[in-house]
Amino acid sequence: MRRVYCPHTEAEVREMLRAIGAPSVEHLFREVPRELVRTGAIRVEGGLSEPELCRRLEALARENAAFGDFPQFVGAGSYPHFIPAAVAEVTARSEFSTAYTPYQPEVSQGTLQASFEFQSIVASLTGMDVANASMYDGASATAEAVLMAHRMAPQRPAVVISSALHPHYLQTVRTYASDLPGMELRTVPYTASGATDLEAAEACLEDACCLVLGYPNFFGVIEDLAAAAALAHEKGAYLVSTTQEALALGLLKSPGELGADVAVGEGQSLGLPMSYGGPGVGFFGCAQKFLRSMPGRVVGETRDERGNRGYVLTLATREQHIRRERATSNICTNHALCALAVAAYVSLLGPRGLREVAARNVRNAHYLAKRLSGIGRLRFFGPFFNEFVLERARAREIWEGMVQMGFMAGVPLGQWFPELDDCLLLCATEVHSREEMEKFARAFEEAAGGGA
Amino acid sequence: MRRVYCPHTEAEVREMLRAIGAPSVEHLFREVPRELVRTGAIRVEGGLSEPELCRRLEALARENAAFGDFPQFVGAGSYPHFIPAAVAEVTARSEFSTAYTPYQPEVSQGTLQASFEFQSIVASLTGMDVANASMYDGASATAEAVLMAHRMAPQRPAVVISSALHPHYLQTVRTYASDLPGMELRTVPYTASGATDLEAAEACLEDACCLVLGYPNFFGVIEDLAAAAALAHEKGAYLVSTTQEALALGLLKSPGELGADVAVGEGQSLGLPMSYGGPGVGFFGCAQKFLRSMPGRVVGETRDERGNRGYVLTLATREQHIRRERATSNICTNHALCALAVAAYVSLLGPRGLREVAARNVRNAHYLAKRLSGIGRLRFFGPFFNEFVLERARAREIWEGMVQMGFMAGVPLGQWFPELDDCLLLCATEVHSREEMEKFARAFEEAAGGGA
Amino acid sequence: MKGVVGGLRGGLLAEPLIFEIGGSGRYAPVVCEEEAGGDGEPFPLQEHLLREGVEGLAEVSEPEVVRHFTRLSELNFSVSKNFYPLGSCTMKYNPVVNERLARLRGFSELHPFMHPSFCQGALRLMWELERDLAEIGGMDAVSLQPAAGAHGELAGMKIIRAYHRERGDGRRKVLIPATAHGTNPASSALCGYEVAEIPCGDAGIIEASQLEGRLTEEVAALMVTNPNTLGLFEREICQVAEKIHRCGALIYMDGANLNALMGVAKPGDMGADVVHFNLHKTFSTPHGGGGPGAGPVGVKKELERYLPVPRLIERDGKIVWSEDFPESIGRVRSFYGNFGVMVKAYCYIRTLGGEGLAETSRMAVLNSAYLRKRLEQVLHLPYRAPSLHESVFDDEDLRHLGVSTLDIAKRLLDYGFHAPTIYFPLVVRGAIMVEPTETESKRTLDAFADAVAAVVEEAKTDPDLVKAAPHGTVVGRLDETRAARRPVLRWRAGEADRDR
Amino acid sequence: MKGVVGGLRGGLLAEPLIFEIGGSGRYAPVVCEEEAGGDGEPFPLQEHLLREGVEGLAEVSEPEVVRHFTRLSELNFSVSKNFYPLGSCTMKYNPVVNERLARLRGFSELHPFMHPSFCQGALRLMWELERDLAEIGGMDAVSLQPAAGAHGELAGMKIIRAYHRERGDGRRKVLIPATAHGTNPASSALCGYEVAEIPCGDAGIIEASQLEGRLTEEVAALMVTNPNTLGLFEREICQVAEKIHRCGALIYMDGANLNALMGVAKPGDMGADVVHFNLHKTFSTPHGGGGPGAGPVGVKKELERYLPVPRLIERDGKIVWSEDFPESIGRVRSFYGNFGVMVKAYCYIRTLGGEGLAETSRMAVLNSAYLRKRLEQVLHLPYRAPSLHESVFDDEDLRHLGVSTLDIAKRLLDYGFHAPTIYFPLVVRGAIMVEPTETESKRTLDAFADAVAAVVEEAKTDPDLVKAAPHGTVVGRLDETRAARRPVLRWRAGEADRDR
Ligand SMILES: Cc1ncc(COP(=O)(O)O)c(C=O)c1O
Ligand SMILES: Cc1ncc(COP(=O)(O)O)c(C=O)c1O
Repeated sequence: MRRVYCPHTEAEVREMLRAIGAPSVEHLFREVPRELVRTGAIRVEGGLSEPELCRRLEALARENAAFGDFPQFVGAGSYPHFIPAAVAEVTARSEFSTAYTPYQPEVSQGTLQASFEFQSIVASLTGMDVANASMYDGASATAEAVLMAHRMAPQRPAVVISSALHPHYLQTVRTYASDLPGMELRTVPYTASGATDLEAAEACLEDACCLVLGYPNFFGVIEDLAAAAALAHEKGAYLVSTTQEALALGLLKSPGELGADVAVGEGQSLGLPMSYGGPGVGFFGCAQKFLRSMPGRVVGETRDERGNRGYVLTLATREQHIRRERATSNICTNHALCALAVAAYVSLLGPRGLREVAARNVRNAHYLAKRLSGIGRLRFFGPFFNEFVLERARAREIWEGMVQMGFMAGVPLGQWFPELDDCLLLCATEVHSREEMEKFARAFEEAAGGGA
Repeated sequence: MRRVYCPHTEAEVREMLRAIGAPSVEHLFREVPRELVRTGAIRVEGGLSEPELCRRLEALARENAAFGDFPQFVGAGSYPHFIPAAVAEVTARSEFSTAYTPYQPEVSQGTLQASFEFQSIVASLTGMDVANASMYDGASATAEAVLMAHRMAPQRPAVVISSALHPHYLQTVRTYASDLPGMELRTVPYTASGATDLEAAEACLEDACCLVLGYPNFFGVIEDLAAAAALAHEKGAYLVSTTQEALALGLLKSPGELGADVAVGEGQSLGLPMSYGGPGVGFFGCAQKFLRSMPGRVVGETRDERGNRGYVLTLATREQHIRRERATSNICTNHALCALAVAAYVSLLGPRGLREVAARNVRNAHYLAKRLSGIGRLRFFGPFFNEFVLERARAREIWEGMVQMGFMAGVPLGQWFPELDDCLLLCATEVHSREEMEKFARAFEEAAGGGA
Repeated sequence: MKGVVGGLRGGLLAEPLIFEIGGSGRYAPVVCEEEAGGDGEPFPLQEHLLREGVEGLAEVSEPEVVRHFTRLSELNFSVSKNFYPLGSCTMKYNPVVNERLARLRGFSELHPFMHPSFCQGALRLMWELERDLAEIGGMDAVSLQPAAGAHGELAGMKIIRAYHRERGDGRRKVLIPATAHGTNPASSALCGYEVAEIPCGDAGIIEASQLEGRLTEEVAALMVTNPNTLGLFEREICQVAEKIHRCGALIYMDGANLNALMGVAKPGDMGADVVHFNLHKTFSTPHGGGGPGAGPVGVKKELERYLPVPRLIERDGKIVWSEDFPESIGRVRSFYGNFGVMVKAYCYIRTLGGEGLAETSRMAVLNSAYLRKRLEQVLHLPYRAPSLHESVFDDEDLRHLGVSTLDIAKRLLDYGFHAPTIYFPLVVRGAIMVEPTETESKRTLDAFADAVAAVVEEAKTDPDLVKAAPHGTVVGRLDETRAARRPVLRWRAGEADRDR
Repeated sequence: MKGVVGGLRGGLLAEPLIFEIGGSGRYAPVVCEEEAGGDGEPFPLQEHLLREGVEGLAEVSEPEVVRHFTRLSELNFSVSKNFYPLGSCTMKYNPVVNERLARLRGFSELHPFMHPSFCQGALRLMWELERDLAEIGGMDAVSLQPAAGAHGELAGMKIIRAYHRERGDGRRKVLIPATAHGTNPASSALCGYEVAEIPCGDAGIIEASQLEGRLTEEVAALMVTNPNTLGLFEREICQVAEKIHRCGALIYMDGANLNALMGVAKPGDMGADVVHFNLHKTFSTPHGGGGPGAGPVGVKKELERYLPVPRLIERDGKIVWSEDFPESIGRVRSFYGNFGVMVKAYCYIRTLGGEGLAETSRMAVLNSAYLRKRLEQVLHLPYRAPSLHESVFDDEDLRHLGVSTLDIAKRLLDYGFHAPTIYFPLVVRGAIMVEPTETESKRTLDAFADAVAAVVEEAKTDPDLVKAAPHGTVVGRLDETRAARRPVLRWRAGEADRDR
């Protein structure tokens, strides 16, 4: 028997059995009923050697069109950004990647301090008082924010949520909220600007614990958070802001500055590859008042007996380990290594670099929008970050045609918004050169077969 | 001024100048004559940002046919072998890669112990008593071996060297030896077996300090080292064995066992990528009697004041740091990180794995030789490891034709051996599947336009 | 003699926060191409939308960033460095080739909305992984969407809820044994369930007899972990399952401990209707200091239609996503799950194969049995039934010395080992939960057992040494009460260097 | 209080040798494809050619190998972890992106005998790098072949020898200042030259007047390092060069210290006929714990024909190799040099450009001047002329305390810093040679200066503490005499665990 990742030789196995006093390895499983063992064998393909495995996986990888091999102008919650090599250098350190959750702080200061740095970065970017050590992704972070608002204001069971939110986020909130007693989800439409209809929101905020907006929203549009906050607060609800493109926070006013009570989102843009949609990293910031109602792990600063500064997991009484069914969330394993990547990326760029990249995103997206506006028309007039919605008859067909020509022309919106069936959501970031945008625009023209 | 890898801000530069008491940075260069400064500016292309740099280098890399994209059956001193991912995992650790030569042993036990392990591995593989911590490559290691033999027997100024040695090795020995008083290089021919003509060697060993053979030699042929050793020793010369394909030592009798006094070679096959010919790693093993005449760094075991085992650079009195012009060699920086890769590779495979891979090389090369022997003929009848010489009229043309068809059919030997102008040196290793060899053979048939 | 205890010496230095390192005005690296769109034109967004700049971020150079995090990494213990017998966490070797393969551009630089024709490689990998996990768990269908174990539990309990709801059944209770991991009750609560705890009897397992009187029409499910967190195989699981099913309830099986049973016995065969897998435990993907992981959820045929959307289906010889499952519980997150983690688990399965996975479980149990044998000579073992992949000791024999589980754990750090899981499961007072995994050698197990014996000896001869441990770490025992009482959860400019 | 000194605490454990870890019979990983050629047929080689098996290799599993070397890595100091002011070694930051790019398959998996049409990318990179280095050094042609600095010296001195030989000139002497690195005389000797040392005068540099009487017809060359190893610019280099040239000799310039002068002054303009570059110093390629490096050699026009073969030439719009240089000194190694290292140096140059390289040297000199200013307050500075990229102190002020340079160096390790280069250059008794490089921040320089000051203070108040240092490292001061007297250079089975 060739053992791949287990070091034992047959002689050692025998020696260990002798020490245990067991006649065989099978004997160790004597508590398992025979009838279960009879059908226990697994039939899966395996036994590949390392070179065979590499061949297999390389072949599978080649069947996928990696960014760069296939010009793409798609965002919609997962963004192509340039990641400095130093980020992977840091996250590939096996001291970080092969550690468990830092349950023994004295030998986990690396992870703990990096998490504390991540929390500080999230708090700074969102303009919030505090942040946790990460969530799974932007969608589940949004759902957890809604649950928290609900916990904080149980007497207000409704949740008012923008329909211009990323559809996956909205669907996730729906799933999380679906079994909570009395919780009712109300979606509000968007206007011709592409922003959430705040008037419509006002009408349904009466008994709501929170109003949830995307910032920027799914259409790339920069919502008027200040107005939304004023409205929500007037009605006694919290404002939850969720950001699917975290890079925007390097340039736009922070949700906190605009009055949001909770600011969550997806951090993939800040140093993580798209990786077919995961792992990214959810972030969760909020005002001080939510401190003991927050979901997820938090790292806090403290001292050792000699007065040295150190970091520990703290406020554990909120968590399932201790509180079990009364915990603020069920989350246990989070996305710590991804949070580390964010901390490294943001530190490499600094406030100036972040602003510079974010501004470049704005410029490129607007350049592309302008370039395409002869072929289609901008569906919304609101200010946008690095995504915009282009309307053009037969959008879905054009999109298919573009794929055949070797371009991803954004994502067709009809699948989620029947009323936007002729619309594509397009994105340009700093990785798109002007030349590539030109090429893309020409191909688009061709695929569309002429003017708008 | 944007500084890329220097952290200073303008304010810091000013602050430091103030502390120094210098009016400007230029002032610090006041000892440099003005006329030099006038022409000091450098005109080289630069200022690429990281993404631009990546694009540039990726484009350059794409212009090269990497192994795997372009079927290749070439060895000739640089071999395609499968390298387990664990090797790079280890050598990429920045503690290893960004350290200097271990001058402070107390904080360099990582490098030192790994070097000690490498030395032990080299000694085991070559069957020698001792080994040094690495040389630049197989060619310079061979040259250093010749110089050492010369030092040990200065009264015997001639060096007898096989013409079936890797031409680069031979040329390097020639360069190294060219200015040494009285040293005379005598090459001996090879026979129809592809092995060195030992009778011819005998004739010129009279006043020679050493006889140098390849094991296996450049043609892949396994020399009769035992006979050569007997011969050399009878004449009072040392036998130097040099191995360009170190994997062979996992299967073949060791040079030491066969009577060699010095066994050197190239370790690239044991865990290093081909990297267009470098860096590989030279290895240098020898009998105990050469201990204090060896070139290069050696690591030795010792103790600290509390009796703990530790490792240090030792026998430094041989070296240029101390002995300056009387040093045994001028080498200072060697190939320590490559030696680490060898230590990791050999440890991963172990003696069984090495033997298994080496045997697979033998099988594949013989399979290919047999397969091609209908089209060309084997030029030599001696036993071979993973390379062999195929003779076929218009070999060079066929080779060019194969390149156009997308195959590297070994390397044409005419460039070094006019008498072998119709010969190709072909190689197959464990990375070549039977299917690939079949494909290659069919293409070869086509390029050759039929039978031999 | 602090710092030279237990063989530990060393060169670790505390590291300042990244915010305390830089200087304001450091130049950031440029990550943009030279040519931009619309350069020269006025900036497209109005001033009032823009912030002044982000306060409180570090301004540091690349060399400083790399050094900072490299130094931080040194302050971490990791399974790449030494034995990490953290019970319930399955800290096995993480194959490095799998890391490399997950980074292949065709995987890592793949957009989740890529046209299905151009990501068949990724889709096939997921398709095969779904089927392999189903086979391993004895289930009929799998969703790879959940991001971690607890997330799998959420999806699974939602499925159970959807199942009952569809039958008009308003069952409100979930039975959970006291040995269960905290995520089990928390996930149930998140699905609106009430939790009814089954206390832990002398045998440490659920006895079929314990269900008497508990199996009302209110019971929606039993959540069970097998082997449970005491490392004990739930011997009566088949009888228990039968009773549960007979009352119309379902079985949720927490698969976190599957490393004990692969190729030996399948959850599906034990009666589990829903099970989740921890790819970051059993399937060797690294834990990352707390994720990302992946917690796929598997179900039996009759529950398949409730699985999260989107799901993979075959259409015209291609694998594509479909949302067309009207009874689905919906999504539990964006996109399709932690794909990067799935690649590694896929590699692991393809490397080991069915027989290799079975051998994995056999060796994991052998290692645990061997280590238990050695440790029970020095530690008290509250449940003496044969255990599988882990075993749980406690501090009963040490309490009279004033030495607690926490002290033993901290002192083990000085010996260069990570501590076992402590104070879990809750049913054991002062629990010390040891899981060695199959990738550790006998030599390592012996060294660890020797260290535990030495610490126990110290507890007897020099208890204060143990109670003040650790001594050889970069910081000493940290004040957790202080952290919780006056929470400092972020750095703020101005408060910098408060007390350094 | 050993182990808790100087702020150091830690968790380092000694690691056994890899040979002491495994068990005989461990399974090796399979690195072959399944299908082989000629399987089933008898093995093609005769038994008598084959060895029994290699004795003395480790038999370990993959997890054990990875853990072993990961643990060993922890025992290393590296510039990725902290300040490494090793004089003459230019321990600057090694950009990580360059490492990644050098690993691109098109570079790393490229066979050196690849047909030139299919490796134009590699050839162009080398072609451009040759030209860039020539421009930086003020030379006319460059060969990238030498593997390190000393190897470049060998090639360069061979070139000088070939030059004289071609003119029938049997000159046998090379002048080398006493400050020179040991490789200079060693390389000269290897070329059959006699070395005549120029003693070091009070100014620390070669004074033109010192050449009087030394410039005979026997002199083939002067080997000079500029700035020299005292960090001093050879102020009289132009006059010296003129004299040397007038007597028919050539100037070899050791470019190891080029980090002080890029974009400021070119060796070629100073009269150098031959110069070598250390890519692993000035051009940021990492040193690997002792290589691989690269030591390209540059020459003036009239020496170009002696450069090592093969050389790159342009033919039909393609770059190809040519051996057709009959006056060449030949090869100094196999293939074309350490290509993998060249890729990184190329990246570095393309990132910085001419102005960036100049700023690099300016900042390197600024850092050195600042650190010198701070250190001269506590250490004795024997040569007080303005120094450039490094400065050399000594232990004169400490000797009366019984504390030596070695003690200071060892004690600095306890403070978490690497020691400076010590006892070199030989002209300074007890030399302490400090080179900070441009990639270090003022904050780091200050911390180092503070540490040196603290150590000097300790030397006065508690000299025994310093003399017994280091205290916080995995091993204490090692017995080098013992190592040299009874050399143990390899592990042998049976001797295992001799004394552990
Ligand atoms: C038994 C058990 N169940 C569930 C979980 C939760 O898994 P995760 O941390 O992946 O959410 C864990 C892990 O801590 C566990 O040990
Ligand atoms: C001044 C000087 N010359 C030459 C060398 C030799 O360079 P290398 O070690 O690359 O052979 C060195 C490096 O140690 C040096 O500092």
